[in-house]
Amino acid sequence: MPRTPVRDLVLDLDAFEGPFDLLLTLLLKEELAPREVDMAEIVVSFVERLAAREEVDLEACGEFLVLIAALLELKARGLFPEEAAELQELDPEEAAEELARRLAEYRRLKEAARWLAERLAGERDRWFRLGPAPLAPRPERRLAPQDPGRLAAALRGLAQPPPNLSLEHMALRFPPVSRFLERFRALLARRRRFDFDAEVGGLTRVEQAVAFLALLELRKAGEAALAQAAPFAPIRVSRPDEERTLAWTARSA
Amino acid sequence: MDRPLRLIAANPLDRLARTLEALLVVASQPLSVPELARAADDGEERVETALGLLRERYAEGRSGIVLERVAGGWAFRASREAAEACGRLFERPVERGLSQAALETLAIVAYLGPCSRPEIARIRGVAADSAVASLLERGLIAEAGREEAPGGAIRYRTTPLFERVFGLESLAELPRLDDLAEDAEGLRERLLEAAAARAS
Amino acid sequence: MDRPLRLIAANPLDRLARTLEALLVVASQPLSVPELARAADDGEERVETALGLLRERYAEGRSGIVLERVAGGWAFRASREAAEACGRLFERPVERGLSQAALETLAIVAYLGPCSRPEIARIRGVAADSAVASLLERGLIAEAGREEAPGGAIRYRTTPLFERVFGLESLAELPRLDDLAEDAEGLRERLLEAAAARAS
Repeated sequence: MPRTPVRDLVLDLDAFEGPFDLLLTLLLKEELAPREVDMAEIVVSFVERLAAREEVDLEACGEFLVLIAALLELKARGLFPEEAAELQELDPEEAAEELARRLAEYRRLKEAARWLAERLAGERDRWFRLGPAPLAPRPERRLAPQDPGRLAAALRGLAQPPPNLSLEHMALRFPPVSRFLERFRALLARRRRFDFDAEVGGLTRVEQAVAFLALLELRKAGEAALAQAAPFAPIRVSRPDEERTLAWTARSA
Repeated sequence: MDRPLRLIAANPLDRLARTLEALLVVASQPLSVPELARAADDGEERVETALGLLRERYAEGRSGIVLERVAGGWAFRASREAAEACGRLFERPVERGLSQAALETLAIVAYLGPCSRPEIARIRGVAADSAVASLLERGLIAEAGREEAPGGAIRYRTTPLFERVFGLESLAELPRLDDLAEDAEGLRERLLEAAAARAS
Repeated sequence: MDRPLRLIAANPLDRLARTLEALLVVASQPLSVPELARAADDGEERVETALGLLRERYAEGRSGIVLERVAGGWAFRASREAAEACGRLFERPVERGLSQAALETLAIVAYLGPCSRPEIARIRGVAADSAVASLLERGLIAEAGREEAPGGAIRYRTTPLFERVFGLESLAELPRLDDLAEDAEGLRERLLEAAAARAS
């Protein structure tokens, strides 16, 4: 069966041009913000690539789905960090709708920004004077009598702490991938293998997603081997020399 | 230029037109019809008529000075024909090096304004501080009060300079957001095409 | 105006004249002949000739725009005929109030005593440049030396005009803020704390 290695998928996006695995590396190293990447374009490229093949490469499809889902979650969280908690309160359907609504809003505003950029380019040959004319009279400004109470009110406003300052969005910021890289490296230094699900069990979904990306990074760098008895079964992480050929092996990220 | 106003010199409209020329050549920003009428001490309708005359006279191709309707008023600018010469002598400090982040922030303020930094950050998904600072410094946005709550964040709106730089008569000239979002449809088509190619 | 340049339309001098019109209407300072020649990419002599044409065209009594030779070169100005109208344009109506930005900045300077721009910016959470510039222009604040450190920033204080506008005999008559702090130093700390909380 001809393989369609996901990592070789060559992308040509606005923000990035090159193979998929380089894109992943840049995202993981936080050298590229997920919001800069057009995920839909990636999906379209992948589907086009599949369309060009004789057979469906199920393994590649599975790998791709896992990766794109993780990236989408990363991107969604990045777009709405402070609302992630609210979204979790909603039932999945409502949350999906809300997320879709906000993504559409962001997308429309990106379009608006593009329109402004084009407009600006079209107006490049329109020149006008900024500031006063060389020989214009100098304007004089006069102010009606003012109430000193407004000064006191302005200062009172500035002395107010912000309303119910919530640090929630700080907590919801993405933990850096590096944190999990270090943690997993340390674990593997102490133990020959560990169970990923047990290790991240107590974490939030966002942290789990980042932890998973860290795992893929370790696998790619050859620092860890991953094994899973069946789809959705616990993922076992081991030192690279411990790799066993089990039913489903996550290949390179 | 080729429509000598002298023919109507007996008509005081000619004098009004000259007054408007004078006002427009010294003004530092576009002047609205009421502003022109008040300064010229004349009626708004007559001002409109005189502006019509001047618009023909100061038209692209006829004169190096062009009268345009922009940012809710009227203003002189250089003709497009002279753009190259202007580029050799002047700079464009307002729009030079406007970043993608600044453009997105500008779009948000233009469409949703007045809005605050936290609101902009929520929509863009990243802090908007440096983009807001750069737009403020360029004079494309300005403060527009604070959010209602005590200690509320400062809100921003776009300025007349924004409309002038982008050549807009008013914010109403911005295209509707719905008209811009054709992308989803295009995307769907490409997916369908890919599927059809696969099936064949 | 009554010497239609169209008669010499075949002559590129007409085009040069239009280019000069464009340059002069965009300039915020008088332009010298060498500057005009460089921008128009033409010879200085031809520029002088074209300026001669324009000077006739934009002459007192013929047009509201008058081309004038001044110390630094050439510039457009408003005709004397329109002086009264220009006076009305620049004589601003008495302003009823100050913007929130100006009010906050003024309150900080009035209550805390001489403050620098960076200090005002820290308390307000936004750059203070334009608010300070506008208050300076209005004469409500004035420079009051520099901060102690070498290269220290300029500090500002309120002016006698400020006291007049706010109906105060002296700064001691400002409404008391005892509930916030006992003295200016305490107030400063309180404001900086609130600003730090807002910024987090």
